[in-house]
Amino acid sequence: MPQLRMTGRGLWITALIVPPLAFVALFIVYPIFSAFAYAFFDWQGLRRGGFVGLENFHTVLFVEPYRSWTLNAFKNNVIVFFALMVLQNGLGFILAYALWRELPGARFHRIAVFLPVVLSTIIVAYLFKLFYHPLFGVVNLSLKGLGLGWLAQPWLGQGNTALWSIIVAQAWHMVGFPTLVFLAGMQRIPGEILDAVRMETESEWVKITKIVWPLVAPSATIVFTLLFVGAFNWFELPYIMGGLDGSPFGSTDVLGLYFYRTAFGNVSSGQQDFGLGSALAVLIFLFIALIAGVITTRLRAREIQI
Amino acid sequence: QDITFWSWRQEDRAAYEQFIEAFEAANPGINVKFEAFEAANYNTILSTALAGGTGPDVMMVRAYGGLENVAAAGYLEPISPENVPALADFAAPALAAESVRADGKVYAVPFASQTQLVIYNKEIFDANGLEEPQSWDELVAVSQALRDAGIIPFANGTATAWQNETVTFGLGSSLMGEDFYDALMEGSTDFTDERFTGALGEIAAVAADYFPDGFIGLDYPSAQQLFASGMAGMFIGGSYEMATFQGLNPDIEMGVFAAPGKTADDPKLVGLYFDGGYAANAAGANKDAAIQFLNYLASPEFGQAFANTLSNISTVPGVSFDNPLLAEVNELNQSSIPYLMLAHFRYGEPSGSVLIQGEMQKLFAGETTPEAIGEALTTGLAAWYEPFQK
Amino acid sequence: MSVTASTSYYDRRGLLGTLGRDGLLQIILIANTVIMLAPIVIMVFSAFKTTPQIFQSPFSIPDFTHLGNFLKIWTQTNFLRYLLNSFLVTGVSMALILTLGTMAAYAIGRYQFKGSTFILMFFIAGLTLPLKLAIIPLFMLMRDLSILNNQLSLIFVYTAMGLPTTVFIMTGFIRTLPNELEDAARMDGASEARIMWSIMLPLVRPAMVIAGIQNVVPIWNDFFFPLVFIQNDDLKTLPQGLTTFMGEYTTDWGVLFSGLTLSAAPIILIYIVLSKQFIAGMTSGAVK
Amino acid sequence: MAQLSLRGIKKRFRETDVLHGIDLEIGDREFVVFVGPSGCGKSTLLRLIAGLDPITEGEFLLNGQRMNSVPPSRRGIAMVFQSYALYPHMDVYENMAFGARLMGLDKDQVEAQIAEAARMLRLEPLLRRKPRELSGGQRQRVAIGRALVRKPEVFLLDEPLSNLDAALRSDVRLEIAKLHRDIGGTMIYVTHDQVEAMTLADKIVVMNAGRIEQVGSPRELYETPANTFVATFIGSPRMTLIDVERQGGSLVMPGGGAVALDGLPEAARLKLGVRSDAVRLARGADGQGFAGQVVYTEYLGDNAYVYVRLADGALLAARTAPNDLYAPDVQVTVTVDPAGAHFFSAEDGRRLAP
Amino acid sequence: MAQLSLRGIKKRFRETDVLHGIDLEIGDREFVVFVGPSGCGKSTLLRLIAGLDPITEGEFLLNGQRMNSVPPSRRGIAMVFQSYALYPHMDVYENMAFGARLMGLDKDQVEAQIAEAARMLRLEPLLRRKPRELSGGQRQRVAIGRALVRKPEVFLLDEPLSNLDAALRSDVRLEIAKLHRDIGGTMIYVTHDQVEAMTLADKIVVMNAGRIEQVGSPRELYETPANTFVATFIGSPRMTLIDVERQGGSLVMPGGGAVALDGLPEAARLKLGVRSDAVRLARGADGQGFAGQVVYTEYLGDNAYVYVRLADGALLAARTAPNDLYAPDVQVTVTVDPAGAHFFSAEDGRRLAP
Ligand SMILES: Nc1ncnc2c1ncn2[C@@H]1O[C@H](COP(=O)(O)OP(=O)(O)OP(=O)(O)O)[C@@H](O)[C@H]1O
Ligand SMILES: Nc1ncnc2c1ncn2[C@@H]1O[C@H](COP(=O)(O)OP(=O)(O)OP(=O)(O)O)[C@@H](O)[C@H]1O
Ligand SMILES: [Mg+2]
Ligand SMILES: [Mg+2]
Repeated sequence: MPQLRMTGRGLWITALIVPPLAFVALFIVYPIFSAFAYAFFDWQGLRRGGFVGLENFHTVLFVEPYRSWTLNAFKNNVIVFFALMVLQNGLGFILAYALWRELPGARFHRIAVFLPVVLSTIIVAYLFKLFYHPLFGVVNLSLKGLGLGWLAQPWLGQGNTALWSIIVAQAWHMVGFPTLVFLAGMQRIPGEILDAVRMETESEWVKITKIVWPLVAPSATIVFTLLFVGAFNWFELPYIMGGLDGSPFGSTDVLGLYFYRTAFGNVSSGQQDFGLGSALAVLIFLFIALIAGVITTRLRAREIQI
Repeated sequence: QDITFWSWRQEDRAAYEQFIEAFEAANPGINVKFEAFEAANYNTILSTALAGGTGPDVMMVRAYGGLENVAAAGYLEPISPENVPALADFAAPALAAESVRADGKVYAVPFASQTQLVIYNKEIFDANGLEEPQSWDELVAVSQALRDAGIIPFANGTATAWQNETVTFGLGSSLMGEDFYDALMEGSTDFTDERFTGALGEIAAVAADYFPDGFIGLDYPSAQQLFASGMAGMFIGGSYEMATFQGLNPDIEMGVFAAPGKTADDPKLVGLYFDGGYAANAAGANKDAAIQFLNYLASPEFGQAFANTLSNISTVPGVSFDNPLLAEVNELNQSSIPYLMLAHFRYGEPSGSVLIQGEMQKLFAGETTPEAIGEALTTGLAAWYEPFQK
Repeated sequence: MSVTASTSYYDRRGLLGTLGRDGLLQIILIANTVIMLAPIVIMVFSAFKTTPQIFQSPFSIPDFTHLGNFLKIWTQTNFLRYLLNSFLVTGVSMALILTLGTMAAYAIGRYQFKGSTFILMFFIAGLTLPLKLAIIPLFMLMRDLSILNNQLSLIFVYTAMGLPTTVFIMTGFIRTLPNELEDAARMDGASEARIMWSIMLPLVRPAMVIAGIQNVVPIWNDFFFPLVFIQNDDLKTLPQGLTTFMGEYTTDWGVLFSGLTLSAAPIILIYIVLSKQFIAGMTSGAVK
Repeated sequence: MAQLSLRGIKKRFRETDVLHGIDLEIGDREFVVFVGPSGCGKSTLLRLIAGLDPITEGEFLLNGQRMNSVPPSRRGIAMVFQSYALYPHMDVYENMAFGARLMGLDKDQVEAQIAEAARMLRLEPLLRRKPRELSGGQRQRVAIGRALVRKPEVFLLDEPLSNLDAALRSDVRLEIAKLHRDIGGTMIYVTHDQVEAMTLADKIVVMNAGRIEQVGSPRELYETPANTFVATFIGSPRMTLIDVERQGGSLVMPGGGAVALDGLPEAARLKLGVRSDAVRLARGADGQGFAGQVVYTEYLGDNAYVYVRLADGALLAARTAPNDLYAPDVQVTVTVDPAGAHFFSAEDGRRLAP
Repeated sequence: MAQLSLRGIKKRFRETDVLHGIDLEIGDREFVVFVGPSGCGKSTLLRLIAGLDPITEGEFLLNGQRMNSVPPSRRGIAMVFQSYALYPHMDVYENMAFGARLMGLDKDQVEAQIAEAARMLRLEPLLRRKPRELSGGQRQRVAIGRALVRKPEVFLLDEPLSNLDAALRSDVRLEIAKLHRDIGGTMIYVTHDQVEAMTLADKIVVMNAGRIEQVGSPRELYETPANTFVATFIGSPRMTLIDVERQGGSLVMPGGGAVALDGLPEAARLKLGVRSDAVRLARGADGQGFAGQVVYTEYLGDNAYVYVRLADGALLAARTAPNDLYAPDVQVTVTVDPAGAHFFSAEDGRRLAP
């Protein structure tokens, strides 16, 4: 806790900050750090053994097969992050820009674009699983209908398409969020600034790159950070669509699944090991916190007060 | 006394409530509260509750490695013929499945065995004049005939990871043969064995030709649906599927057979394993009542009701099977090898199941060879399975 | 600068050369909307179909009088009870999240005091923690607080989970509010609390809406924590109640979809009803 | 060369009509100033000319070509906005360079033009600051500079000086006048400031509630306002209007005296308008003229104005020498310089020919 | 009763010093106007008085009590901000009611005061509008209204009229003057507008670059400016400064003629300051006086100003009758009215006693 002089102002700030801080401390930080402590013990299933220092970390990072599993899951997370950055945020920006123009029907489009966001991941996962169904899925049926039958794929069954299929589902689900955040950012740009640009150029490209984009950067900070954190904590969608193992053969495995499976076991194939699971969780946490911290501070630095 | 009873069999809620009613009637003063949880998260919930000291009095636990996870931590009350007399009559492999290897103690009353075999649609077979195949060639011929008739031969898909294991051993047990199993257990061979890898090759070939288009992207419920709706002729799976199929399509007429070996002379083997058991919480408040309940769960009348209502092969000795299909499965069980990975290779990480599920997916997708799988399994398991550590 | 003005200032119908570009944007929007809505429509349609129908004709318009799937859910589960519980838990959690989150964000965003960066970092760190891992310590904590099998356990966890994002989003936003408003209110004699409540909070509504949506959906849909914390059927929330129920129907896609439809319906309906306010709230941040 | 014609321009925002049909010709190199009360539609009209808002009805021609659907950047028009509209993420230099670069000027040209504008507007020390680091006045100057560097044909300025201090304002005003002479572009200028309007304009357009009340040179507007609106709007202090009745060659304020004037119009009842410089005050309530009472005196250095409450309640401003101050409540007699008397219809406020 | 003393007030923002030591006494019921170039620190000083920013150094006393650490709301001070600072989510009525309610007034009182302020500022039809639905001028009026309703002891106004049109501005100016008389509070007023400063102020404070240049009544500043800064800052058009040499009783502009004046100060070289109303022009280059050439003429209706370029390059403004206009480039001779001549040191610009 910082040193606060207990003046009226200090008291007021304290009163504001302590209850939320207490909640987070009690219900997140304390339990998580208790769980992190597991990482330093040897576990046999649910039984805690002796203190083993960093051995669990060593195991998940350097001992086969964990090493390849860790690397594979991490690689997939990186793919997911960059893919979503383009698909979700890129598309979100374009959609926001289109919505911002207040073309006829914009109100309806705005509602529609955000609708999937309010759906649960379970629904989205089931829906897309059905869509990707190799026999009856609408994706393959549509392709066949268009005479592109040779493009039909067992989307979720192939190593090279499964992850991307899930990423597309994720982008569909969440694209509304960056869209509206960007839209809000765009609408906070004073109208006269836009007028000023229009006096100087008609080029949408210049307008977007030189004015709109820099001015919505504050929104972008939020979107980027949340996406980063979300991408590396990704769990529900691959869990339902690919299974806890990251089926097929680990091509949809991500750190979230991997850590959960390691800690709690997979009913149909694996064992429980809290030690290794926690070690993974600690590593994931450190990684995310570090990068998210960097993103936030770097991006925040170039925020602009309009 | 109130005791709680946790299960992952949400679909069996009604049946269990019936069993409990019977128990409560016979044991006034004990109330059993049944709670069913989503199977996929049951592990997590149970572990959490046990670690938190508020676990249920009686619970369903997995067998083999899954049991050890829980039992080794001391959460389960050991049982023996002393407190559960009926246990004395149970088959040894069933009890072994619910024991911890280190202390040899039994921790749960095994409730069912499951058999991995081939289920087929009798109507379709009859309509096309097909018989249960006796050799691998006949299996292929039957499949081809179905396919020619516009019917999907096998309904199975392998997008759901654990289905790969089911397909492998449901279809391959006879190909691998008892010799291989014995040799493996002795430690005189490993998974690079020709008998094993050869079987994988045959399985992959059949899958490529006779599984649905894009089967590697087909998930488990869809596969079930294909079979239940009569669009496919056969389904490689466990005996537990039959109830589901019946539920999905009450009119379906099913038959079962053990997948054949190379020739008609090879013994036809099914893959057999014990599903799980009922255990009592070592820290439970009402341990007496819990043990009493376990006694009921080990009793022949429960076993019979269990078999009748849930269409499962109860492990309680002396249960008879009215359902002809069940009786047939029970018959097939007489010639079996254990469901390999679950029974023997789930005691460490990476487990045999993890490995074979992933590797078979690769094989089906054409990204590996049977020999490479043998290699991968052997070296992978060597991480903790001593006989493989050269 | 006013928002309404800014949007209409940007209205350029009738100007040459815009038709093409606007047309392209319009096509993008329409395509996107179709893509956004189709899956939802299919879900609703499927809820009225039998499983074979779903498999054979996923796009066809169903017979809307076929209510068998819904009936199954309605009669075999405590649907209304679950729904009420979900409303209760989500509502209370959201109220707490927004209240506490705004408090913290306001303190961090509006006042300069030692340690504010650290506190922000503390919250942001909370954003990145994989709380599923902490399920066992959390469970023990709930046990020690005697709120296992009590919806408070859910409310507390959800609140704590929602705070980091909320603080994160709101702090950034609160910092951009003009200082002069605060000055003006201070001159008017408003106390710090009053300034926050009457002047600043109405202006941070857009951020609150963003933070709210960001949190309400996962909370409404979560079934992991209730699964572990709640065993009493009367206390279960909708997703938990339904997943438990649907566990018995893994292969009955019809029932599955009607379950999904039912659990999604309340939030979709609320969203559609409130979408005007929601979108207005989210995008009406402009202050001169 | 830039000649603008507005023909029957109307503007409607959703349901509100803001402009009700504006007809206006603006010649090449003319300096036109729009004045009018707040909210009368000056900015709106400017925006229509700029092309920032679509014209609801009517035509806007630039050099004879219909401009209604030409985008703003291709009209050769630059604009300075009322609220600066600087790009907050660019420093002063970049703000000014942005438009110039987009015009395809090369780096040196851009730099030279910015240097010139910066010198003119005393922005040199601020070139590397961001808008938020500038005072209101400094921002306004940057906004002017930004338009300057583009050297447009038509120059629209929406109250460009409203945030400058008096000294700087008159300097910049002179600079703008000079700029107009130098680059010779057509300028359209919106202001609230009388002095700006009078001194800069070749032609002043007086607007009221979405209509043009009068167009003319500063002198025309000052000397022959078309109606009471223009009469009271132009000139400071504002013209006093007195309701009078004509009795022969005299104008009688009921209960407040009378003045004799030549060349009265026909009407029996009319409004007499007098500016502060057409009024003579005499202490005491004796002579011929309107009786009144001094309310207070404003000292302006080179002038002073005495405000007199007449019998009918009107407040009359009279210019006096700065050392000829009247104490409050003194009784005075007001006479009117015939050359400075304006007559308006009592009904509709139109100017009546004398 | 409100008496303010500023003692050695300094203000530093991080590394920049904005105010360098301000000493100022403001009496009860006084109307003080701060003027000065943009960025000189007027708003900053106002904010220190309001208590919105902490004073870096020095003391601010209100009625003899040290106020440095009293919160703004307990100083009995109201403020109108340069950028309005209206509460965007409240309508006009609520904006005005907010402060009044916080003062504990009951509903009727609040309503009555708002009604009064609204009438005074012509806001009645706008009471239910949100700030974003108002024009710039309307917003400014609401901001004034909001301060008005609180009837504070000290009233701070930061350029409250800068967005009003001329007609409305003079009305509101009169209202503010009236308001000051009525409620009798102390008023501190920042403006760029000469007229506002001259007409409203009991006392004008001229600031420059964070320092006070002169404090005095409008007449004092106009008639006896303490230095060239004040001399040129106050008065419009601005005073012309001419570098001259004294030769006996004459002031000689090198190469540009000479004028004879009485009561010259001792210095051999000095700056002669003349305002437009102390200058007489004669056509042709004949007589006694400075020679010059007309640059252009500004017509203002009741006055006209002729700008003359003198031999040393200075631009001199001369007031003439509106119908006595000079064409550009005409040669003229400039003479100076002795009563209107100001003398300043050639070195530091201070006023030299005649
Ligand atoms: N986008 C808009 N939607 C609706 N009404 C508008 C819009 N823009 C302006 N108005 C209205 O049109 C009228 C004219 O506005 P405009 O900005 O042109 O006034 P103005 O003469 O420039 O006033 P000011 O001198 O205060 O700047 C005002 O009543 C204003 O409320
Ligand atoms: N928060 C701040 N941080 C740094 N410098 C500041 C800050 N506020 C004001 N300044 C600087 O202090 C100086 C005085 O600013 P102030 O706003 O008081 O000027 P002003 O006299 O009111 O000008 P104007 O007439 O343009 O409003 C300016 O140079 C300005 O850039
Ligand atoms: Mg305007
Ligand atoms: Mg200022």
